[in-house]
Amino acid sequence: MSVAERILSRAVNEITPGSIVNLGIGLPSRIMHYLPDDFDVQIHSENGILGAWKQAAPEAMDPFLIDAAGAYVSLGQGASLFDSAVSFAIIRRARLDLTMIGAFEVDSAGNLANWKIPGKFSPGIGGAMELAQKTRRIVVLTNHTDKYGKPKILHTCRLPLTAKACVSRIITDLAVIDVTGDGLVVREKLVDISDAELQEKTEAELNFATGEGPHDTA
Amino acid sequence: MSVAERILSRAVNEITPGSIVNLGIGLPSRIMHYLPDDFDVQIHSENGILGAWKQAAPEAMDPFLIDAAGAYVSLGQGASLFDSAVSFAIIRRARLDLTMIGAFEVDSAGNLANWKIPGKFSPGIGGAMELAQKTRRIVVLTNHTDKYGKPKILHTCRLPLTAKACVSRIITDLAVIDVTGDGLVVREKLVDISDAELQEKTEAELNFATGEGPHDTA
Amino acid sequence: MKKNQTIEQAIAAIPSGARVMIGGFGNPGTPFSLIHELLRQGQTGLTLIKNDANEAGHGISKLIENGQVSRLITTHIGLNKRAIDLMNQGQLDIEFHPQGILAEKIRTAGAGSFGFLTDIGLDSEITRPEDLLDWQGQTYKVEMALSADFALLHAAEADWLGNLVYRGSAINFSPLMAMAADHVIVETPSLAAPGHFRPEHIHTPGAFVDSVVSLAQLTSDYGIIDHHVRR
Amino acid sequence: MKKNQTIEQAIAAIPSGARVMIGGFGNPGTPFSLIHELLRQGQTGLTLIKNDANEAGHGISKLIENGQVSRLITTHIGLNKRAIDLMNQGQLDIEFHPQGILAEKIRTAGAGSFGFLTDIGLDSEITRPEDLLDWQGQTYKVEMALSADFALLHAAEADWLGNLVYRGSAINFSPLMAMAADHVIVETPSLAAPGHFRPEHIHTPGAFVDSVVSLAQLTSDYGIIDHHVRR
Repeated sequence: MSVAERILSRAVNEITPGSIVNLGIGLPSRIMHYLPDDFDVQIHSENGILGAWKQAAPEAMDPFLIDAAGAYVSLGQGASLFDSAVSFAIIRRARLDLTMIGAFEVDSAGNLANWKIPGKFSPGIGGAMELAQKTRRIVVLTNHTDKYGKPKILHTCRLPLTAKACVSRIITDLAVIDVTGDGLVVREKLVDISDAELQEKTEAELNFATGEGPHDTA
Repeated sequence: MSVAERILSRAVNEITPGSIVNLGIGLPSRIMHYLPDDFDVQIHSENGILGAWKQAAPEAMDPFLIDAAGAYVSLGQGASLFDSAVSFAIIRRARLDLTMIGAFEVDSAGNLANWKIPGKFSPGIGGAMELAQKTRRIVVLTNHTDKYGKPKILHTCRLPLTAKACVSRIITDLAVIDVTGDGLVVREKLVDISDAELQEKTEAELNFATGEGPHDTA
Repeated sequence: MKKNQTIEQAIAAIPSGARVMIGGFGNPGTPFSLIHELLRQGQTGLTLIKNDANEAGHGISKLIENGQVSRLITTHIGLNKRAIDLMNQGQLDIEFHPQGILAEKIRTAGAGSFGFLTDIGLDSEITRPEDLLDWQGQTYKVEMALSADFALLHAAEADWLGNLVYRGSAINFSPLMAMAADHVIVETPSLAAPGHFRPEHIHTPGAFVDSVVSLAQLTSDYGIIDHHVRR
Repeated sequence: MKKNQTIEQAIAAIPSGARVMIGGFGNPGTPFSLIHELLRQGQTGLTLIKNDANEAGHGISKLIENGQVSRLITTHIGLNKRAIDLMNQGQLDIEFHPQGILAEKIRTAGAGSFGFLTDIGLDSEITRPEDLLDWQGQTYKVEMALSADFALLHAAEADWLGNLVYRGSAINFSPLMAMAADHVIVETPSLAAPGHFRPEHIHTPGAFVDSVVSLAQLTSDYGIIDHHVRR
């Protein structure tokens, strides 16, 4: 199982039946393919879709119907289509139950940085700021460390923030970590790794939950 | 011909083919019935209709389709229906060519008062303020004097204003009067009345156009 | 997720003192059945937000006449002499706004914003000095967003997910109120399974709707008002 | 009133230096034919307002690459490396907004208002101190309305009066831009006589539209982008 597959396999469990969910561009958007075909969820896409679903069959692909990631999605039963102002009204009115989103950095206060690396990468913030600031629950999907092996879970983000104190949970290739009033709490490990090893790959201080298995206090 | 019929018969000529027109509650809303059935106009009604038309035939009346005056209108070919925010966006973006509206008072600067008589009548302003302030051309339809014979065309309005300097033309049962940079100019008389008699029924100073017949410089 | 509820359940969620938006411009869009249930359950001290007060003896006027309404935020009540009398007697507190400004205040809340800058009525008596803002060299009137605890709406058709389709001139304030209220209750005489509508035809996406009440039939309240028929 | 025009006539109304909104999120809604005619006529010094910059070699990227665009107001250009390079080289002035804020700025102009109060990005680096307003005890960011001289839009269907129906995810910014631009030009592959649409299904009422261009066919620009198909 690849690193991405490990994250996605775990992340898919975050989606509860009957919920409205936005899946960010990149890794999060691939979660859809881990859901059973008949799963009761409405995927919101910020370009104006509620009820986006898996890529359409080749003969059914519609060049006038993509999601925000550019995929030629199909529509679930009961889907609706609307303009960008209504789409972001849904976001800003906190009608989304969950957004899964990528990160450059995330920190122990739940701050998120995922849109800009000054001097290197600044293609615009798109819909990320409003999603991060206004969704009831934000789950970050990210590799635990960057390609140089440096921690992405920091004591305090150094890059420009997307939104402050917005993240509830971080799912990496190594662990599931909740942002709580008492700092970061490791809820699950997704690989065989000691507490000390996990802490070493993490700049922020980690607390290790005493109980076993998934448990969410965020 | 009644006083109302005289005003309406003249007022209907204000509607040019291809235009978008709002007809205020009361006398103005009755103008519709003076238009030929195939006339090329789109009647805007602020409750969310573009393309409202004459009262539906009894068997076609729809209790879910009224205009802002409460009439069970029919819809013209190419009519559209929309919410109140879009309806007033059409108004505030000055996409109406003409609004015909009633008045308690109108004055030589084109100020209009038609919504409130302090202590006597204040049922709310409805859509009048936005129509008056934002329509490209406002034509007031009114009896020349009130039921006590007192002038309604004043030097300066005394009632709370609906909008300032908004009126282009006043059509009364006696005359057609334009609001110009040089004050009020009488363009037509609708009855056999001398200049002096007309002035006597008007508080504001009237200028009498030298030419004959309809002529619009507003 | 099925949002169907009985009318009793749906209206029981509303406590006394709530701030309630009610769709409709005149009759079309007025959720007479939901209003009737609110009358029956008897919640009091309500603040209502509606374009108009319906006509005496009809729609929200029943709630007003029954003493359940302490405040009405509206644009025009000229067709309801009872409401005017209660206002003039000081028994009903009324706040008036220009119609498009009321719509826009509601829509602003619905968009998750807090206010907007306008020039409507800027130099009229409806504007107080404290409403004025000098900004970047211009003077604007600030109109604050208007939200509510509940919205009661009528849809011509709906599905279990809360997707709504309105008809005729019954659209008016309803899509805006669906966005602006925290808890949105919809009545419909035509409840369908998801998939019934073309996605482009849906006026209000189900994300904004919390509760859908299926009406077995429309009462005479919803019919033609005879005195508005021109003979 | 028939609003039909040839594509040459319609685009010839746009002078160099104009401020032009262009519909579309990625491909859907992008009016490729109107853009191509603007490329052919060669107006320069344009300010474009569009969600994204399309992809290199496509849509408005052609205008950018051809040097006709001096400024782009957008939300995200991550899929267009050419535009990013031109920005980084200082040859293209880009103003970024959060996506929903861009939509709302356009819609605010479209509603005839001048700005709105938001908390999006309030304490982020996108907010300058001079954008902040203390009002009634709260701090807001003021976002000013964004209007334009022209809007270029694609509609799936239209009628002579300018009533528009969009399809799929091609709605996006188009209804907002139709409201916000002084002169609205629409291309459509399906032009019908008035009466073709059910009045409740019309997304943009003809009141907002000035010019309708009938397309004999859709070029390959409008088709599936192969590298977006997941294998």
